[in-house]
Amino acid sequence: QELKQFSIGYQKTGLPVIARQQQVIEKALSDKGVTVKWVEFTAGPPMVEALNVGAIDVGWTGDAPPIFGQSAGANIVYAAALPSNGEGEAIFVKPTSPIQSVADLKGKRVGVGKGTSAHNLLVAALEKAGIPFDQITPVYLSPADAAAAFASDQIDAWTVWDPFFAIAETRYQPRVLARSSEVLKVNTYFLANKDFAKAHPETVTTTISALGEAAKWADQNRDKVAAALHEVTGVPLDAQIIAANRTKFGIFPITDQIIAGQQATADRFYKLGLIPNAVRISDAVWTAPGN
Amino acid sequence: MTAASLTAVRSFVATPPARPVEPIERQRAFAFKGVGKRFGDKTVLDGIDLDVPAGQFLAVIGKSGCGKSTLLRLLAGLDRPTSGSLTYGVEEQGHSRTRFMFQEPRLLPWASVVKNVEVGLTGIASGAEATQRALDILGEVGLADRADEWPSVLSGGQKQRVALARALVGHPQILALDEPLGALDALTRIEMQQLLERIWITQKFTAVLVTHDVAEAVALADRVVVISEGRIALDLEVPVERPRRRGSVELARLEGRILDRLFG
Amino acid sequence: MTAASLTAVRSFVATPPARPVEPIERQRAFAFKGVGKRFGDKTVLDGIDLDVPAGQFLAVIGKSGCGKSTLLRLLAGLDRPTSGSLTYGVEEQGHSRTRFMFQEPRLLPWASVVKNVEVGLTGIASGAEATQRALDILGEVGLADRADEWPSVLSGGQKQRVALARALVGHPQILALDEPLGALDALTRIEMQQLLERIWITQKFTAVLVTHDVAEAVALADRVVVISEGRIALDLEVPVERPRRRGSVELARLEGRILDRLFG
Amino acid sequence: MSFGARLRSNGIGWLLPALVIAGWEIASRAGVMPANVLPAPSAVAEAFWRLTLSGELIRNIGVSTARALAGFAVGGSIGFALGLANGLSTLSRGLTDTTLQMIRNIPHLALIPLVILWFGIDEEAKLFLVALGVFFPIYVNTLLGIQSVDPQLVEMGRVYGMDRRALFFRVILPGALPAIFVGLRYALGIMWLTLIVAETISASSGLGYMAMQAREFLLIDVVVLSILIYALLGKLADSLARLLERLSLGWHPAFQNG
Amino acid sequence: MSFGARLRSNGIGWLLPALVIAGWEIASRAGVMPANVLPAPSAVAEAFWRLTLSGELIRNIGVSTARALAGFAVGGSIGFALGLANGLSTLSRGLTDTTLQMIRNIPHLALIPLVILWFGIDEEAKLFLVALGVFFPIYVNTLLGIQSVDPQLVEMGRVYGMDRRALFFRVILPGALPAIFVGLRYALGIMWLTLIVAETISASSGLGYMAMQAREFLLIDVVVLSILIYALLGKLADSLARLLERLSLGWHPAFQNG
Ligand SMILES: Nc1ncnc2c1ncn2[C@@H]1O[C@H](COP(=O)(O)OP(=O)(O)OP(=O)(O)O)[C@@H](O)[C@H]1O
Ligand SMILES: Nc1ncnc2c1ncn2[C@@H]1O[C@H](COP(=O)(O)OP(=O)(O)OP(=O)(O)O)[C@@H](O)[C@H]1O
Ligand SMILES: [Mg+2]
Ligand SMILES: [Mg+2]
Repeated sequence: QELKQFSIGYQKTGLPVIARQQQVIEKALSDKGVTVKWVEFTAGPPMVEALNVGAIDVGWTGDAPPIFGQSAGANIVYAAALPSNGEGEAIFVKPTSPIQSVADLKGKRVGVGKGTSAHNLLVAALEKAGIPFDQITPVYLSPADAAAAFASDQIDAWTVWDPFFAIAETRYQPRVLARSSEVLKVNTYFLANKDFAKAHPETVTTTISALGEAAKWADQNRDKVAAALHEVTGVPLDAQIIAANRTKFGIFPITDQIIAGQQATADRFYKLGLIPNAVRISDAVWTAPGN
Repeated sequence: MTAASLTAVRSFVATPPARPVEPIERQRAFAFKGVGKRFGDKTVLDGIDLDVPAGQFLAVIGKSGCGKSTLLRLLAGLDRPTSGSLTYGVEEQGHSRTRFMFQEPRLLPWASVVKNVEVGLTGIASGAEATQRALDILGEVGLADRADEWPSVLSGGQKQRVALARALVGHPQILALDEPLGALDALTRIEMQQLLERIWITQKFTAVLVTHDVAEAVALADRVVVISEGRIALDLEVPVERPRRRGSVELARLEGRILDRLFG
Repeated sequence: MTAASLTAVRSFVATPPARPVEPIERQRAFAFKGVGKRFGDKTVLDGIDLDVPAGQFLAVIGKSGCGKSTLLRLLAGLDRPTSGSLTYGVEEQGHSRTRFMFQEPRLLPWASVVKNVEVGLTGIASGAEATQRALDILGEVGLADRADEWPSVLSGGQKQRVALARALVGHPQILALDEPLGALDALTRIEMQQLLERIWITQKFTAVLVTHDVAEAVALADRVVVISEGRIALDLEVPVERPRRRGSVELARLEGRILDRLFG
Repeated sequence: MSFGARLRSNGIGWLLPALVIAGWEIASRAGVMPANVLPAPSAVAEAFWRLTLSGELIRNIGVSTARALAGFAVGGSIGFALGLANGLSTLSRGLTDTTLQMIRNIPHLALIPLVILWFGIDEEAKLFLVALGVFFPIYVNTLLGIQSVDPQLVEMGRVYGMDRRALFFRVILPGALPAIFVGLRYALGIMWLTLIVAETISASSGLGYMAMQAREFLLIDVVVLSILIYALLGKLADSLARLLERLSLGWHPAFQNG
Repeated sequence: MSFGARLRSNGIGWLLPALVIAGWEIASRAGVMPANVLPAPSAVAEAFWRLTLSGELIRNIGVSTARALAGFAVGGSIGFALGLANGLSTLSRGLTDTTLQMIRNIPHLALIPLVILWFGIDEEAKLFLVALGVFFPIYVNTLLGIQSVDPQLVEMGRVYGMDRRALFFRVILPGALPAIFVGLRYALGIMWLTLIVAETISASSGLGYMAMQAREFLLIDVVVLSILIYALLGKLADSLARLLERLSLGWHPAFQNG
């Protein structure tokens, strides 16, 4: 059937925001008479929820949300991979905190968004430090609630991604215990509703290549990126400058190596009982027709 | 002279003219046949038989709590009898034109005095004509200057007069009045009695008046019924010509008979 | 013989005994001095002067809407006069024992009939004693068998009798009654008048009775006041010994004088 | 109304829900209604059975009910006390009513960020939100009830020498009771509503948590189940309030003749 | 009450809020109250000024108000119509009331996951939630109002030959109006409450979005500002309802003598 409106879910940082500001996808789809609608989310899990029911067609999340989604039988596919959050995602504490390392988190309350990529970071960092996950107290909070809880010392540490990490940096000069780039070799993902991807594969590929263009532009114009992010999301400029400068821009097809990495994450979640059943990542990987 | 032309003539006579007391052949207004009414296991009315011809002025008397209000409610179709049956005269099938002046004023608190009286003209007149007629009758009950006030600022007797005006302003076929003048002083009371009689003579409706004033009953009614212990204890014609003179020997004698029956 | 011992004797007398009518030197119960009352720009009372000695039975008469209820409300302290002043006798400083029977029954819908009567014993008796006294007086107003019902199922006259019982059951110093018998039939009315007189004679309170029945006023009161156009138009002693005989020439003459004044 | 007629008139009321559920089940089985949009009633029943067997459901209901009642007790009693005080004393009303009316206009769920700052993310925060949500319906209706007691009856009570205590217990409170019950029933509704939102703030037990978790794992049957349980609990609370109402308002015409 | 006395009695009401605000500002300046727990009133005022200048505040208020009114119009009119129908017709009540009372017990905010499934995440979802939230207070109070009209007056109207139309407009509606206004004012409160939560479902404009964003960015001054704006909007809606009430209930003793 004819596609009239194309809905893209995005968060307050990274490539899709640049693409929106540059209007690259709109331009690429304009000759087909498709209008583009941008829908903002504060975290990955609600975006997967919206993808599942087809409220949005495509979206970009961290590594964990699609695993939770797939375990729940969500109607989603991996369409492409993006670089990981890397420097832009961390576990951190207030500078006055006695906690000096990940090992000190034992018995402490750590704020984290359930089923987010930060959740994965926390799990992996603890594993690396040799602390069983059940020896800390995870406090599952949305970024908004966690921000308030961190401000009033209701949680001892906070694990979150940009721009929330960058905002916390500008506000508290926190002590960083671990960053994604130090702990994990993972990606973030461009997801699509399964039915949508089947019905409109060319729209998905067009979008991915448009994002690729935006990534090229962003890599070369980092000075303008922060301003663009600030303008679209309303996040304070100083925080977006920090976030923009440590973001890796790019979009690439999903390789077997990426699938293996993501599968390892899924297995870890299953072992810890974070998801109720094992999943096979390769089942949910979408390949563009003709490839 | 037919009844209709009689009415026409009468309406031009200022003071109440004489009225024939001989029971001419008239249609029936309504009839109670063995009507009983119980609330729970308390029997209030028990086998009431009452046949009332159209145009009659009937007064109902009885001790407090004997069931007078209940009788009127049955007549107006507001309650169902527990036994027996009621029949209405031909014109009265749907008894749409039965007007009821309740024992309480029942004025609409959200309508001005004149609007409350206009309620009595529902389906008869509306707009400016209704207002004019309501104002006219308010003048007759002595409340023309209170037309635009809320009912809540009226005195007890004033409220009762507004309710009376509302009952009289339409052209009822049966008018049931439950102690309409109970809260009025002697003078206002006599004025209202005269008003009631005048309008009854002009419009020739069937009137059923519950009252606790025996003098009032014999002064106004063609027939007086006394209720006692759920039954009709006395059913008395008042064969006195109109206009009647209050305090006349004839009326006093009838009053005595009724009082004897009530108190005996 | 002192007043106190007189009371003691009287309470053993079954039928109302004679009572001296000569104004013996008595304390004042209350006095109105130039009292006026306006609602908005409508003047209802205008310079009322009234000095009432303790123990007097005063009747207030007047046309509907003349301000009788308003006068009682001022006396009971429920409204403030717009001009003039009220003074009370020594015992009546806080006028805590002024009882008021309102023109409407004002029964508590959530209390049974007997509980409603017990309200009249607030601060006087409680518990089983209060219930017993309430039941006794309910018997006197003829409603002993309705003690446990909700007020909403009573007839109009029954409600009024419950309110009367409530007003009489305590020992008021001043008892103000606003048309207490308006909804009653002649027989019940006379019974209630006798009850009222008997209790008044036994308890020696000051009674202020608003009524629209002139015969009732002269039969019961020591003194009758007629209000007209906001002023006291007539202030008349009733120098007739008790027990009084209804329909006596003396009373009829007084009634005539008052009616003349009212209608003149 | 005869027994038969009553049965019939009640029967007609259950007709619509029964039809809806039957239609829903048929649509689900026929595949017209995909399970990831709305699971079949039988699937919901299955989820109910599964969670009951595991004990999870009972535990979560217990936790939520305890939270609800604690918050209700705190907010309701403060609201009732202040409503009484402000209904009875002009001074108290003058001092506090303007402030309370100003606060009343703040939707209490908008306070969540501040509540986290002040009370943290634990039980206190949930208790405070429920208490605040419950406070206003109770306060406003108690005040309203007291102010709308028939002034004629209050006047009567005064004239008959009732002291403040007697006036309160025999005239004012019974007269205010119908309005207080209206407030009570609103408050119970708000209580559950608040809890649903409050239990999404970092709870690890309770019905709200169960629903949230089911939402994350896209277990729509559990989502629907939790909604039904909320409805049931709400119904239960409401029925209790109605029973109390019926018992204490026996004199009221609306509660006579069933 | 003399003008002076009224001023004094109103003055006393504003005393408490004024003291609270003064104390708050002083505590903030003295550093007793850290800005990340509660910003000073002056900081909130500054945020107000900043957002007003940028036009953001006005735009968000506009968007939220439009949503609120649309939802209110839909839910309120359906609730009113059904309340009327069920108050006046026994058949209609028999058919639908049981169902509606069952739905009433579902806290509407618990439906959010299903609403997303059914209506998506766009305006329809928000509209539906607001409409559902508003529906019940209006429905219940309209029904209650009609059922509690003094039966003596209805009887009077019947006896005086009023047809259904006249009976409705002259007796039933005026008698039900006080209850309907109570429902209206509750509904307005629920309207804003629902909007706050609904606007956190992936909105990109509106006051709820502004508040959510400020929460995420730890802009507590904007959080407090948005709470105050909600309070102000709530107050405005409530005042409008009260004005309407005063205009149409002039006969009611509670609305006489100011
Ligand atoms: N609150 C009020 N506001 C305005 N006018 C009032 C108010 N109360 C009473 N009035 C008016 O004052 C006048 C006297 O009223 P009051 O109730 O004292 O009369 P009344 O002598 O008791 O009459 P009735 O015998 O009919 O009961 C009436 O015209 C009445 O309308
Ligand atoms: N709904 C009811 N439930 C129970 N008893 C009732 C009900 N209505 C009336 N009664 C009783 O029926 C009897 C007759 O009442 P009704 O109102 O007809 O008396 P009435 O003759 O009008 O008296 P009154 O002159 O005092 O108005 C009374 O004893 C009353 O208590
Ligand atoms: Mg009666
Ligand atoms: Mg009066």
